Amino acid sequence: GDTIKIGFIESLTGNYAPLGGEAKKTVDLAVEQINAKGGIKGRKIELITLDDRTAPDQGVLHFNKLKAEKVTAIIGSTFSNVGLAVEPLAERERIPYISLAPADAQVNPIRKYTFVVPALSSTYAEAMLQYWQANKITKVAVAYDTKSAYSVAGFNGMKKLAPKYGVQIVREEPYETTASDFSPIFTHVRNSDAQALMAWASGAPGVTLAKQYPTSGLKLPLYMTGSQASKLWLDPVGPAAEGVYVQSAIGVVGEYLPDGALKNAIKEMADPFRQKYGYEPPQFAQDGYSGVKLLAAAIEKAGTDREKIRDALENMTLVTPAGKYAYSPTDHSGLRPTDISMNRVRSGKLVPTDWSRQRLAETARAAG
Amino acid sequence: MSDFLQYLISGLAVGCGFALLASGLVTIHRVTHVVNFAQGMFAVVAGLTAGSLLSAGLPHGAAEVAAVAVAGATGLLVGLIATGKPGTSAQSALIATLGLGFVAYAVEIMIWGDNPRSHPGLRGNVEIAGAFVQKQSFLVIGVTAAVFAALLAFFTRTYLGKALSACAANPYAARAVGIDVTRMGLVAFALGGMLGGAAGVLLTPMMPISYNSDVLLITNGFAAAVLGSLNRPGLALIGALTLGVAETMVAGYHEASYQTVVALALMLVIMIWQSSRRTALQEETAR
Amino acid sequence: MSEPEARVMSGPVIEVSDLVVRYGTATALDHVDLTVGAGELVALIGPNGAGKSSLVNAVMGIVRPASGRVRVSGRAALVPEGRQMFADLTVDDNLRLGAWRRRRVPGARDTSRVYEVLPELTRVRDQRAGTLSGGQQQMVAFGRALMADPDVIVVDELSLGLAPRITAGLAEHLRALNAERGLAVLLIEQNARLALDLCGRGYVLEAGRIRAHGTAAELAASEEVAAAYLGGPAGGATATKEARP
Amino acid sequence: MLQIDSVSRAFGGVYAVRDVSLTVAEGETRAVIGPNGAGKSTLFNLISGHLLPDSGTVSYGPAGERRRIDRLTPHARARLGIAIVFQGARLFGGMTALENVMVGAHARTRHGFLSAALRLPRHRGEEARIRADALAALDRVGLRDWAHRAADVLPLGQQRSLQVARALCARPRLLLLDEPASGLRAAEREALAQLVESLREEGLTTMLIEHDVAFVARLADRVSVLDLGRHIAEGTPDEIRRDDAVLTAYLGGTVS
Amino acid sequence: MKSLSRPAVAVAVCAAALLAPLLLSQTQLPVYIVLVLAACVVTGLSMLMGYAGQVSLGQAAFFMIGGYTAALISLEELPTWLGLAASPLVAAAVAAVIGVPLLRLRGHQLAFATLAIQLILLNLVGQQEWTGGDIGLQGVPRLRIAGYEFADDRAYAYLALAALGLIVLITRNIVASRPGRGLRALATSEVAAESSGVPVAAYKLAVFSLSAGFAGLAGGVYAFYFGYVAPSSFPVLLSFEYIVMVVVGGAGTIYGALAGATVITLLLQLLNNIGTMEGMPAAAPTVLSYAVYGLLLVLVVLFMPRGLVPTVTGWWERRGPARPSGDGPVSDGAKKPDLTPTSA
Ligand SMILES: Nc1ncnc2c1ncn2[C@@H]1O[C@H](COP(=O)(O)OP(=O)(O)OP(=O)(O)O)[C@@H](O)[C@H]1O
Ligand SMILES: Nc1ncnc2c1ncn2[C@@H]1O[C@H](COP(=O)(O)OP(=O)(O)OP(=O)(O)O)[C@@H](O)[C@H]1O
Ligand SMILES: CC(C)C[C@H](N)C(=O)O
Ligand SMILES: [Mg+2]
Ligand SMILES: [Mg+2]
Repeated sequence: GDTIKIGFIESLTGNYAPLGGEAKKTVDLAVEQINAKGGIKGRKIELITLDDRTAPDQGVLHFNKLKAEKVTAIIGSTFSNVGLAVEPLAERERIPYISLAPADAQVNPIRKYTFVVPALSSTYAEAMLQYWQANKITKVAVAYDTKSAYSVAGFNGMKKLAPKYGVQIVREEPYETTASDFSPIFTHVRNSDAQALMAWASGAPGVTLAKQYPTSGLKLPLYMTGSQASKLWLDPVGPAAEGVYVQSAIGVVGEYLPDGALKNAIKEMADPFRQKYGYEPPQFAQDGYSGVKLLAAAIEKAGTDREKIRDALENMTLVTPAGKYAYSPTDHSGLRPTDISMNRVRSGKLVPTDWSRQRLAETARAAG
Repeated sequence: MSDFLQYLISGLAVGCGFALLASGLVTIHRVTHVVNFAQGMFAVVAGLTAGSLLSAGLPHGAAEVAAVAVAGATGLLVGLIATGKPGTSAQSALIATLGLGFVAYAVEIMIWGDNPRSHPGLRGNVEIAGAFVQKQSFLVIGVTAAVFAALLAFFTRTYLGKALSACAANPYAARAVGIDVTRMGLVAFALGGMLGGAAGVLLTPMMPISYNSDVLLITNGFAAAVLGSLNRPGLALIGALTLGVAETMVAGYHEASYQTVVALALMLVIMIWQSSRRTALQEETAR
Repeated sequence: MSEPEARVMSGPVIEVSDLVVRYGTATALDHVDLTVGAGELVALIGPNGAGKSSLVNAVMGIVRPASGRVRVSGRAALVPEGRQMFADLTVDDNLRLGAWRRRRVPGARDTSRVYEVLPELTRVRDQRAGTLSGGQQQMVAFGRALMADPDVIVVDELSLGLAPRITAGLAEHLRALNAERGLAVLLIEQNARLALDLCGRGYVLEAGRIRAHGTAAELAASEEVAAAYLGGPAGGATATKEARP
Repeated sequence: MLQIDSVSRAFGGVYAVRDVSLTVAEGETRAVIGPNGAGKSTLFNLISGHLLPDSGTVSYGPAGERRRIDRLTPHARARLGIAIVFQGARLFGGMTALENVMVGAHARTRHGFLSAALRLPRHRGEEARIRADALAALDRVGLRDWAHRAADVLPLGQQRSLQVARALCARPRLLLLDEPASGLRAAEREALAQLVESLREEGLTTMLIEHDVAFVARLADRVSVLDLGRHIAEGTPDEIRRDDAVLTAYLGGTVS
Repeated sequence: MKSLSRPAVAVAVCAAALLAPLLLSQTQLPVYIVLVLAACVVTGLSMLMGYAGQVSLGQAAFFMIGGYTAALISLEELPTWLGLAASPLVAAAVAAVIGVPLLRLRGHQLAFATLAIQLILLNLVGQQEWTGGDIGLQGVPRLRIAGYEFADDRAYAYLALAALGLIVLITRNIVASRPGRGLRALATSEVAAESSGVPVAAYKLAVFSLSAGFAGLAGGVYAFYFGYVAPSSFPVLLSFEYIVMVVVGGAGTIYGALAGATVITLLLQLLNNIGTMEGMPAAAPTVLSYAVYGLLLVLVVLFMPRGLVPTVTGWWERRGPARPSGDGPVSDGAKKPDLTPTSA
């Protein structure tokens, strides 16, 4: 029969290629699984993948192409800037856009056709603050990459929410993506009364900072976010990662969850992924898979009419490896701080803290 | 005071990293007039190779040396392709090295994938008067000092070094006195490859390297080397240390997010000041 | 420079036969034959653009001939047209590099002999060659060729930019080297009279072809040559009149 | 026309030109001679503006409108009518001989980027005139047939003459010739001599550096002698030939 | 530049360019617009590099300035045409200001300086609130001139073509004129150019600003077409790409600039498409596109060192009978008469 055309714009070359590549693997996996089961209502998905080369204008070019191809919906890049460039056009053309990028600006203010899959930066921030509150950490130093939309949004979210959780940011340390030496930042932290150092980073500086941290002489715990929850970070950092606190999507620590719908959803993706690629699916993999699942569910419900798909998404609740989504007219992001795990690195693995283990168990139970 | 010392030492270490990258650029340019855009690639190749050899069980030292040798061979290959064809201008060769850098991306991704990698170097740190310095930094500083002492002595004191410099200064005259200009160019490329390799092997333990790290590496190396017009090792070293120290001082006393802005602006000011003391006449006869 | 030694060589040091040089489709040399015997002084004269420099470059292996044969036996050194300094190196280093072909010979890089021949250079020996005056550069170019301790020296313009006293001195020096150790010379010189005075034999090159050759006396006697290359009221033969044998 | 007052210029502590004063009258042909490295070319560069003096002044202009020019840029001096033929070949590579000469007209023409971009008719008319002038200048130095050849691969002699043509195309009032005859064969040399003579008849002020004493004797009204940066003698060619200091410093005790 | 005066070629190129937007499909049109905008930047850069001999490794910075100017003005609710008009002016003005100190540098130092300027600008723009920081400016309204709204791709294609036409015309007029000659002269010898009366510093500044203005104009069109500007849209690699286009096409010729922009844009697009085709292995986009792009670059530069256009015209001319022409360093624009010197 005829197919359902879905566009997929992703950063497959350029700076975000390592992230985008992981996302592509699971998007492909999800599509394969759906098609193997006979597609959606008997119609197979035809995925049109385009590489935005980690450049917003390429994203726009590809959007125009996909528009001409009359795709039903678009799954969008892990690179936030591509999302931000394409989303206004998607609005104008009324094409549902499922974004794999986490920047808050995409859904704040709400755009009718844009839905975000990963937890927002500010959601990560809030989850972090909740952990600190529970563990009596009240004074922190926060470093963030001024050139990453993810980091900036996360930092801003954190700054706004910190008072609510009784946390004081005693040092703000902006740095650049290209930074190669963090010792000045460590020195500032040493001279402050912070109880913890937290770093918003994605990609290379996240690794560099973590590698240099043990040689700084600082004895404070180091906290990092979901961007580090993969072997992309764990491998190159090596032994220096031991003991670092790293947040992650719930799916990354699926094995620690009680049985149930959520765990099953995770296994459904993680097992074939592990089999095919020989390693644990990283953070970014969860998002691609979940994105396809969300879209497929909406199409299942609404058919291929773009307007109806959008409406379906807006009222969607769905359990995916990234957690249980609950989109609504006022919330196009769908995930909550409780879908995020706070882990610690032990013997090269991400292990949820006890606090998180309890919380996640609740989350899992709530998912059914 | 201990803060200042901290920033200074860190800055010098960072600067030495830039200097190592610059050393290969200078070596190749001084002999061939080619700005080698594949220079960052040598560092990447060596850094990744060293990591693979280490995980294959080779001991420290042997792995690093082998990786540097591989980078040297890569340099030779790049030189052969970019300058081997008679009549290739320096500008054409420059674009050729740029192209080879892209080809190398493909090869590197096939061998090592596209994820950043890093291998262990010297662990731990040293505390000097309240300043914490990675041990690996000392290795970088030491090697840089040795490399630049050797380069300076080689180019300004030895006969071979002068013959190499003569090749770029005036290839026609070099040929007229019997110097095999093409071969000397290849020697320079091999040497440049090894210097790039040394940079890669030493820096990878401190920061992750992936196939496209070369852009950042070459930018920093270029920034440092250009102070001496890509010809003068001494000025390149000064440029590199200026950059490094400026960056950490800005990060230390102001904000790290402005460190490149200030460091680059400082380099521009120095260069423009330098140039205001030379007239067009002097520059043209100096060629 | 090592002790001058008299060399015994037989046969031509430079042998050019049927040489054709092209730039693109333009022919600069059209079937040219020329020989320089061991210990011989040969002049090459001709108007601007005749192809003299092209011939010299082909002999030195710098320009690749389109056809024909070039054979050079022994060590050849070139005083190139336009001085061709290593601009960033000092005068002394420029001179030392002249000995590149003999780099393994002990003492070959000793420049003191050049300063004896060209004492004017002593004052600037540590100056960068690119900043020298025109004439000073010409001296360095000459000295650099001497450093090769050649069997044959090819001079593309001897007197260019040189004060008359220096030109005379260099001509004298070439003659002396020729007498002492059989140095062969192929000389291009704007001042044809000087060239023919110094050399025993000469070639006239015009528009890429050898138009005439013979002993210097024969050429000087030829009316055509005399009119085109030796005459002219302003044609300067200033420094050499008394140097004529 | 030109007045130089105790001008000095040193390079790294060594004087290339030291306390030189001289005056060149309008319409005069002045030769400058001296041993290699005496500072002749440096003196020309101080006049043309490529070097600035450490001390001293340079003034230029016909009587009555003479002004100091020693701080002006070279192109400003070119606009005032000073043209120079450099010692080495300084040609514009990648351009034809004709185009090289046309650049020479820059000093006396005006149209800039805007009128060029808009292709104003005035501008096109000027272009045609420049072209005609350049061809005439090439003709004068005997290079008419080389007009469309690439300048940088001309034989040395033609490169020298081309520079002269470029200078002529500027219609200068003061022409500085730094060894214009070097590299020229007898016939070309003669042609050049005749050219300089005819320029003198046209009233052009010329300064001439040349090592060929016969050439100098034929063309120069007066001769200045430099040695080790100092102006050691000045006079008519005949006076100079008899000057002892000149003989020892330059001609090496031999007179032609 | 003789090739320019060949009207037949010029007419054909113009006709093809004008017809293309009508013939191309919806999926191809965006690529065409990008291509034309690249050609705008590259024409200016080619003039800067090929004529005046000055290298800019940061040309994308002026593209960016143009883009931000248009976006900021339009987002301030000012008329959009004002944004478009201001974009080349602001870019040129910025170039004129920074050019004063920068253009004292030569060769590699100038290349570095322009690169540094771009890095600095990228950094600053990425940190200011009024530029939208790293996220950039979204929702740039569509361009309106005298009541006409440029709404679809075809309209933007013609807008871009109009910009390119203007740029080509200006460039052509300048290079074939007195200032153009001055530029070519100072490229080989600033000393000789100065003494011929060429105000070297002013000319360098003028051509630098002009090429920046061209890039700025392209940036303005870009902002309206894409509706979004952010620092990450103008990476340093984009500047390198422009240089590659100049060199591959042949520096110092207008056709070269057009050809370079066309070939490289299409090649990248093609590789991009092939790499993501179904059934390609996961590493295909990177491995394939880098390998082919790199190899082609090397081959072109080694075997056509003067660039596509000069090489091809060279072949073309040599094909013709009895028209000898050198391939050595013979000047581009020269007619080549017979080579026997008459002075002999
Ligand atoms: N690289 C080149 N490319 C093209 N043509 C060239 C090149 N070099 C020389 N020619 C041409 O070859 C011919 C011979 O030039 P050459 O320099 O050998 O003459 P020459 O006899 O040395 O002249 P001069 O006495 O002026 O030095 C000339 O027509 C010149 O234009
Ligand atoms: N940039 C410079 N740096 C150092 N020394 C210089 C520089 N330019 C010139 N000199 C020195 O100044 C002196 C005068 O040079 P100049 O070129 O004026 O000599 P000249 O009289 O023209 O000689 P020639 O007849 O050989 O051309 C020389 O000793 C030269 O080495
Ligand atoms: C968590 C990651 C998906 C965020 C990504 N590094 C970004 O900046 O867009
Ligand atoms: Mg010659
Ligand atoms: Mg001189």
